[in-house]
Parts: sequence; C-alpha cells; structure tokens
Amino acid sequence: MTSFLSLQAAIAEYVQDGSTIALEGFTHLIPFAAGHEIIRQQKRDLCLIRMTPDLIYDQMIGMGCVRKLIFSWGGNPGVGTLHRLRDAVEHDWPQSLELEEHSHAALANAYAAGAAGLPCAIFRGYQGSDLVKVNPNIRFIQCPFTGEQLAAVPALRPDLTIIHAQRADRSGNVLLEGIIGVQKEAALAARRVLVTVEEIVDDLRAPGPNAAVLPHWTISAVVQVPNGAYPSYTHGYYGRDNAFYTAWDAIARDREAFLAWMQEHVLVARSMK
Amino acid sequence: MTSFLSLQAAIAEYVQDGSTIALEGFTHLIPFAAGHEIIRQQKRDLCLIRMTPDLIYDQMIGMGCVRKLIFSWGGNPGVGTLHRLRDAVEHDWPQSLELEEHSHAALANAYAAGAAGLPCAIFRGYQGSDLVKVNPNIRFIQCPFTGEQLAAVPALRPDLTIIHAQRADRSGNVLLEGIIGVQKEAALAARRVLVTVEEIVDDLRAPGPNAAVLPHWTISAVVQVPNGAYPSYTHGYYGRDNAFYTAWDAIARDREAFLAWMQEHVLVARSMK
Amino acid sequence: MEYSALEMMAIAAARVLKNEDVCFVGIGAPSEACNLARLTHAPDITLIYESGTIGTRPAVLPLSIGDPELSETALTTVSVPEMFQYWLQGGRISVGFLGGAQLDRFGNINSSVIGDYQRPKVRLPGGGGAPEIASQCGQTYIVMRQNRRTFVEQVDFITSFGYGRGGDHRQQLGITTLGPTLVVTDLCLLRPEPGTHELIVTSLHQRVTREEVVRNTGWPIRFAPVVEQTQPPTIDELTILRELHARTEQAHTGKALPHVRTD
Amino acid sequence: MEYSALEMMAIAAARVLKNEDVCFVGIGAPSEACNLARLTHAPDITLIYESGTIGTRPAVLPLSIGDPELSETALTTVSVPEMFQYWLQGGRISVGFLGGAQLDRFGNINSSVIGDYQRPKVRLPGGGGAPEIASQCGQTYIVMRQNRRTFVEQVDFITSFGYGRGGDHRQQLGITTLGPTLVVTDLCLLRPEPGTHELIVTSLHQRVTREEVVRNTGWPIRFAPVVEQTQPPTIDELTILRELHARTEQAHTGKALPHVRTD
Repeated sequence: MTSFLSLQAAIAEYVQDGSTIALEGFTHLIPFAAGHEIIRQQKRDLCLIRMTPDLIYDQMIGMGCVRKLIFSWGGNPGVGTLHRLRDAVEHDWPQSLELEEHSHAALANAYAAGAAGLPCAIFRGYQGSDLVKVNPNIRFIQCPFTGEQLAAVPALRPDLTIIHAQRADRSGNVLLEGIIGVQKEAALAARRVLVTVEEIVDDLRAPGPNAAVLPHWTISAVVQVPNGAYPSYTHGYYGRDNAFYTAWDAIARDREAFLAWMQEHVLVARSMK
Repeated sequence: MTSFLSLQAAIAEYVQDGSTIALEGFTHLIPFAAGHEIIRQQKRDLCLIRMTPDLIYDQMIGMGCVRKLIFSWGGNPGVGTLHRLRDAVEHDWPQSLELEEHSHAALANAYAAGAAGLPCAIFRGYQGSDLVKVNPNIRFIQCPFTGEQLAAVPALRPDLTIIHAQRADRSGNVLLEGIIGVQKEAALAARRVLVTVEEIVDDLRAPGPNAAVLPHWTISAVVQVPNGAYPSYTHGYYGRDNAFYTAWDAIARDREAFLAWMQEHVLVARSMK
Repeated sequence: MEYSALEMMAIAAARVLKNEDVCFVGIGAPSEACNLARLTHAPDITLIYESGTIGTRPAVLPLSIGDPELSETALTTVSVPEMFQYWLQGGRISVGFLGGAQLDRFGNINSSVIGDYQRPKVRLPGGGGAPEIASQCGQTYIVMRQNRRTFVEQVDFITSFGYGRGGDHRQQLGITTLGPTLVVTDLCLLRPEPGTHELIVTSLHQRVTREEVVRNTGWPIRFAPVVEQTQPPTIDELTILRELHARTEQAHTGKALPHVRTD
Repeated sequence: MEYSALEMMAIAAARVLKNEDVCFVGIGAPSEACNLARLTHAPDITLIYESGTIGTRPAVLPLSIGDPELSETALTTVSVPEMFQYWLQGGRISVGFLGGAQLDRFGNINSSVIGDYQRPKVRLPGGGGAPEIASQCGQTYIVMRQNRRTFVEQVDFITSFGYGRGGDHRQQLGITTLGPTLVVTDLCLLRPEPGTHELIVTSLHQRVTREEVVRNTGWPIRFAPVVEQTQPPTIDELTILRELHARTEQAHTGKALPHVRTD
C-alpha cells in the first residue's frame, strides 16, 4: 500500500547515502522540492541518474551530495552550462564527480528496459560516436535475423525514483499529464518510487481513458508538495519560471554566491518553518 | 498529405493481391467494414497479420482471400474456435492456409520494433514452449551485459495496416481512445496506413495532451465509415454486439450457411447500395 | 443450497485470491473467479486484462478480453505492447490464470493443436498471452474442467510451459517464478508435489470420490498424503455468483446495434 | 533595413525548410529558424521537440526544450522513450537540427568536452539527442557561429558523427541517412562537397569576404567553384523574426511564481 508521508519523513526513509537515485523530469515536473530536502538532510555519495540534469542536480552536486552522475545532457536549458557540475568535474569542488555519459536515445531505452524487466535495451545508435570509446556500458549485438549491428546499454534500475506529478487520489493512484518525459518508465524501473504531487484529491480526474496513470501499488509513498516542481512547472497548475533559470547562471558561476543562495533559499528557508 | 477516399476506392488503391496486411484491433475498433470491402473486391493471396484474428479474418479466410496468417490467438472471444480458419487449416477449404504462430508478447514486441525502425525485437519469452521448435522466426540472443538468453523475433513491417478509429480532423489527424491495443504500433510499422473513422470533424477533441493521436503525415488515407467496426465497437460511439459474436459460431460452423450469410450480408448488401 | 460442479470450480478459484493480488485475468472461468473474489472477500483486488485495462471493475462478466466495460471501469488503459512489456514482463503481476485444451501432470498446457502440429486434427486458437503469463507472473492458477480429453498423459504440444519434465526443469531454463501452484477443476484441487512438481490431488470437492478423479485423469494420478475436503459454496458465494451471471446474461443478449452518436 | 549577422543566420536557416518537412527542433538558433519558417513560407511545417511534443506551434520561442507552450499548442505529446523509438529511430523525421561547441571539416560535432575526456578543460553539457539525430533524421542542418574556436581542424571528441573521415565513411558504418547537408553560420553557408564530403563554402552572406571566412575557420577552408551571395533578409522576414523575439523577451522575463490553482 502507498504511504502518505511528509517530505521530510519520506526523504529520511527512502534516500540512503550511497544509493542510486533518479529524480526525473524532462524540463516539466522536475521534483525540485524533493531535491532540496535531500540537500537539507545532507545525503552523501549518491549516484544520480537523469537524462537532463539541470538546476536541482547542479545544486545537489554543489552541496556535496553526489558521487556519480549518469546522464545524457547536463545544462541549464537555453541558458548555458551548469557551473557547479563543471566545477566538480573540472576542479573536484566540493568533491570529484564521476560521469557516465550517454545519448538521450540510450537512456530513454535503458529506462524503458528497466520498466520492462529486461537486462538491457537495444537500439540503433552511437554510430561513429566517441562515446563508445569512453563508456564501457555501450556495447553492440547482432540482429539474429539481418546481421545488423545494434547498440545495447544495460537497463537502468534505480534504487529509488522520485518524480513530481499533478495529483494523487486517496488510494495513492497518480496522474501525470503534459510533457510526461521518461517518468513513467523511471518509476516502473525503480525498486522504490516516491511521488510528490500538487494535490491529493478524491477523484483523480484523468482526462481520458489512456491518460498516464501510475496505480497505487507501483508507488511506495506519496507526498503532497504544492509548487513542488518550482521553478520548473506543473502543466495545469503553474508555469515555468524562465527568469529564474536565466538568473541561476550568475548565482551558480561563483562558489560563494552559490553557497549564500543555498543557505538563504534552501537551508534556512525550510528550517524557519 | 492524407487522402480522403471512399472505402471502395481506398481498398482498390491500397490492397494488392499477395500483399501483407494487418487489420488490427484488440477486440475494440476492429475494421470490419474494410475487411468486408476486401472480400467484395475479391482480393487474393493475402498474408494477414493480427494478434487476435477473429470474425473478420474468419470471413476473409472462408471467402478465399488469404494465403498465410501470422497470429497469436485466433478464436471467437468467449465463444470458441473460428470454424472457417479451422476448415482452411484442417481441410484446405476453400484453400490451404499457412500459419505462423507466436505469443502475444512476441507480436506486440514485433509491431513495436517495426514502429521503432528496428530489424528485430527482444523480450523474455517462449521459455520451454514448443512454438520455438515449429517457428523459425523465434530465435535467441544473449544479453551482452548479463549473458541472459533473450527471445528475438523479426520486426513486423506490413505493406499496409488498416485500423478503425473514433475520428479524424480535416487535415487527417486521427484520434484513438479506449482499448487502443497495438494499433498505433501497427500503423507506424506499416509502409502505408489506411484508417476508417466514425466521423470527420473540425476539432479532433483529444481528451488530453497525451491522448493517442496519429498525425496526418503518418497516414496514407482516411475513410469515413460510420459503424465501421460493427459488430466490434467504438468506445464513445456504440457497444460491442456480443449477441452477434455468439451467433457467429453456428453460422460459421457450416460451409453453406457461411456462404449464404456472406452472400446476403456482405456481398449483396453492398452491391444494392 | 444446490450448486453445480462448475459453480464449485469458480468459487474454489475465487477463494485463493487475495485482496492485494494483481491478477492477469483470462476470459471465461478466470474472469468469473476474479470478479467473484472482488465482489466477496477481496474488494480491492487489482484485475488486469491483457487488452490493456488496469484496475478494472466490470459489473458483468466480459464476453471478450476487451469488452467496453473493461476500459470504462478501469483505472487506466494502456497499449498492448506496454501491457506485455512494462506490466507482465516487468514482473508486476502476482497471479496469472491459465486454461487450455490439454494439461499434463507437470502443468504443461497445450492450446495450439490436437494431433500433429503441421497437419492437426484440431487447430486450436493458440496460446495468446499464455506462454509468457506462464513464465512471468509470480505464480499461475490453472482453471480447467477435468476429464480424459483434457488431463492427458502427454500434451500434443507444449504451448505454455509449466514444470516441463518436473523437478527443477523450470529453474534450469532460467525461469524464476513459481509456475502453476494450483489447478482448480470441477472435481478437485491439485498442487505440485514438493520436489517432483508433479500435480497431485490435495482437496476433493464435496461428494467427489477418488475413483471419479482417477477415471477422469489420463495419467495415473496421485493423491497427497492428506487430502482435504473442499468447503462447499456458501450461500453468499452462490448468490453473488448467480447474480453476476444473471446480469451478464442480460447484458450480452441485448443487441448493441450501432446507432448514431447522441452526444 | 539593417540587420545583424545572427539575424541573417536564423533567416538563412529558415529559408531551406519546406512546408512538408518534419523537423526535430533544438533549442536556440534551430528553434528560431523553424518557427520563423512556420511564420513565413512554411505554415504547415511539423515541428517536433524531443521533449515529446509533436506538431507544436508556440507563439514565443521556448527557453527550454519542454516549455509549457510546446505541449499546450502541440497536436499530441508522447513520452520521451516513444519519441526516440517510434519517431526519431522510426525514420519519421526529415530534418534534424544540430549545433555544438566544435565542428570539423567533415561535419563531426563535439558537445562533450574541451581537452582530454577524462580530465577536461571544459566539461560541456553533452550530446543529448544529437548522436542519434545525426544518424536518424533524413538529413541534418547545422546552425553555428563561425570562428576559430568553433570551426576546428580536429574536434576534441566526436559526440555526433557527420561524415567521419569523409568519403563513404558514413555508409561504411551502415548509416543510410544523408547527414549534415547544410551548415548555416553567421558568415556563410557550407555544404558537403560531392564525393569527399568535405564542407565547402557555397554561399557568402552579404558583405562577408572570403578572407573573413578563412580567418574564422580552423582548417584551410575551400570554396565551391561557384560561390553564391546569400540573399539579404527581406523586410517581412526581419519584421516577423523581431516580433517573435520581442514576444519571447516579454514572455520570459515575467516571473511565473507558483500560485494556488484557481480552477
């Protein structure tokens, strides 16, 4: 049965130091609030997975939570690079960061393979790319019918996937809509699944019979966190704060400015509540 | 650009003798009207594909349109076997019928691989089944990471897929909802796609942002055929005629009764219009 | 209260289902058993039909695996590839139901042909989802009428693998799920014997004799050291089952001729 | 009418797009070019963003690949795995746009690192969808500012493969699509030379000299036998582009602070 917990209790229970965690969201529905709570609880040595690590991963990396990152595009969308991620990779600040770099196609297929209980995914990709030379988790197999070489990557099976969604009903069934990204696959691929939602409702109000719904028995815990994706957005609830994404570049560029911002907006902000 | 055609013109243009065709529909949205027009136009030597061949395939087989069937479950759901299919396999009446038998998992994955442009699909399946011994299109490959043996089947790439859907807009974009089965994959896997719809509308009225929609540029032709799935059903339009499915058993059991029924309800019915 | 052997079969199958089970339901007897369980002791049981409907709660028994009411009452309906990829193969189904034309003593099922595969005496519908249901559900329950045509010494064709030749044959093939842990018939319950995995009778339905079971089984059937008596249907079970059938009868005989859309 | 080199770049890229194209759009210059094409000569062009939005018609340029307006104005929005499986790998995209930190003479792109891969001087964001966009779209257009930092003798790392070492290297790898058939920069247009597949200058933007192009290219760049002059932007093109930018500016500076739901 799904538990309904506070964010603090959920992160304390489900995030262990050293575990492999995906906080997914493809620009939309990024679980910022959950990431901030991980930072506040000073989790360490995490292996983070995400196709598009953006600001919340930059913050977790800069605050020293992360040992390794499996990713395909790590930047501030439309703005530039992630300065905290760069600082960790280029200067080991605040600590070194191991990278496993893939393409989007590879990681999308790897999550889908995880959701499907397969050990690996096959797809047509990586032809001629130097990523093959630096990532031992990219291999090739031969189609047993045509002989064509196809790329293979191991399935992703996070210890925990955290996603944000529009709403859950009181049984814990969860609805996602809009740009749903790879969240359903990331959830179904994980051993445990934590979902933050804008609201908990009597009636899920799925827009149609084929809407993206995760049944309660696929989910470990639901946490109500209004605005839990901000400055990312929740389709039907609030928009993306593009101005904040732009402003982040200057904040993150400088170590001191970054630490001061985190202190004020993430660490203190919550402890004052 | 999608063409808007009459059913007669569409079948005449898109169905060639000898070609490989999927009329898909998993109980819901079965393109009966299109199948009947194929029978009226006396198409021959077709290789038919379908996970769940039911009455319309029984009729096409009994009327001598079909050379080969690729399938995973061929029966009258909840009623019994398909007598015309059996008569063709067991007694070559009206002609012999070659079978390629798979499991649902295999064909669902094979359509998905076709839609994804892959030469084959891999999945965990067929362990211990004698189907492996009689179907050379079931092979095995090894996961390059774990060494696990996985089943592989060739991708399905029909010359033509025919599906029935709720509605199309005037650009030819098509909406499906309810039990959508494998139709999206069957359409995207095919070289050409013919869609019969209940209505053609100004506004597609997709129930949500993630509804199953096929863009017009994936579709060759749209034909408006109200009740085009009857006695199967169209979610939101009309129900399934379970009584007819039950009645079919007696009609199809006898060759003469079958031919008389086809004459009256399929051949004459239309030529009188 | 009088009851038929088929009613006993449905009720016995329903009883083993739990509120927290996630069931892959087949048409016919499995659908009857699963919905009866939902309407009696397991109101929150999750029923999944391979047409893609998840968490469905039909008021009548569907005739087909994709009747309208299944998606109308479902929590959500997914595509068939997703059903087989993320839900069945993903290991999310605790109980799968199977039936077939022939069953052997090791729970192997034939749904393909009677006679030679290439030149069959009877061409059967085929396995559909069964070959992977058999290997990917946590465990499977087989519901079948028992007689010498169905319970055979050797199946003509293994469509869906049970315990193969018995023993650890299943593990040898790398299958990690339990397999057919229960067979429910109109005469008795059978379970695999620990070790050999041969199906043996563990419970006889009321008024069924051992001789009757032996006479209706195509192999020299064995009995568990202690054979139980299946509890007869309760009035509640029978009433709810019969109401379900009455509703179903009514729903399926009315003609649903197409009509012009009214909305 | 005066215009900037970047305006020329966007307009030149927009012009090559056709009404019937299905484009895989990237953020920045590609999004600018694609939406300009849609607002000028190609109203029915299909724009697809890798976030899953198909047939989208945003009124302003998205800052990110998944801005709200993309799905709000899309024909449909699919999951990201479906996007890469059925739509990109499925061969349904006619034109893909690419950019990157470094480009070499054979259209190979580096978006991963400057310097050594394991100990990089600059860690770049990575390729995202680019490695497969490069091989699976019917053809790709590269839009990049041209200078000695970006147009290099040899890329530090091939994230996305163009023509490899030239000639038929692409075919040797089994890639059946055309590859980078056009590079649009702030100075000129380049196309692969038939046979060698080396990028050569085929059109110079107004007032740009050959010397300027040579000075801004890290390899000994060659010119086509006949080098055209890029037509300058029309008033229409410039007006529509600037209106698009003005709308975009306004939309992205307003803060979209979260608020309680009002419905």
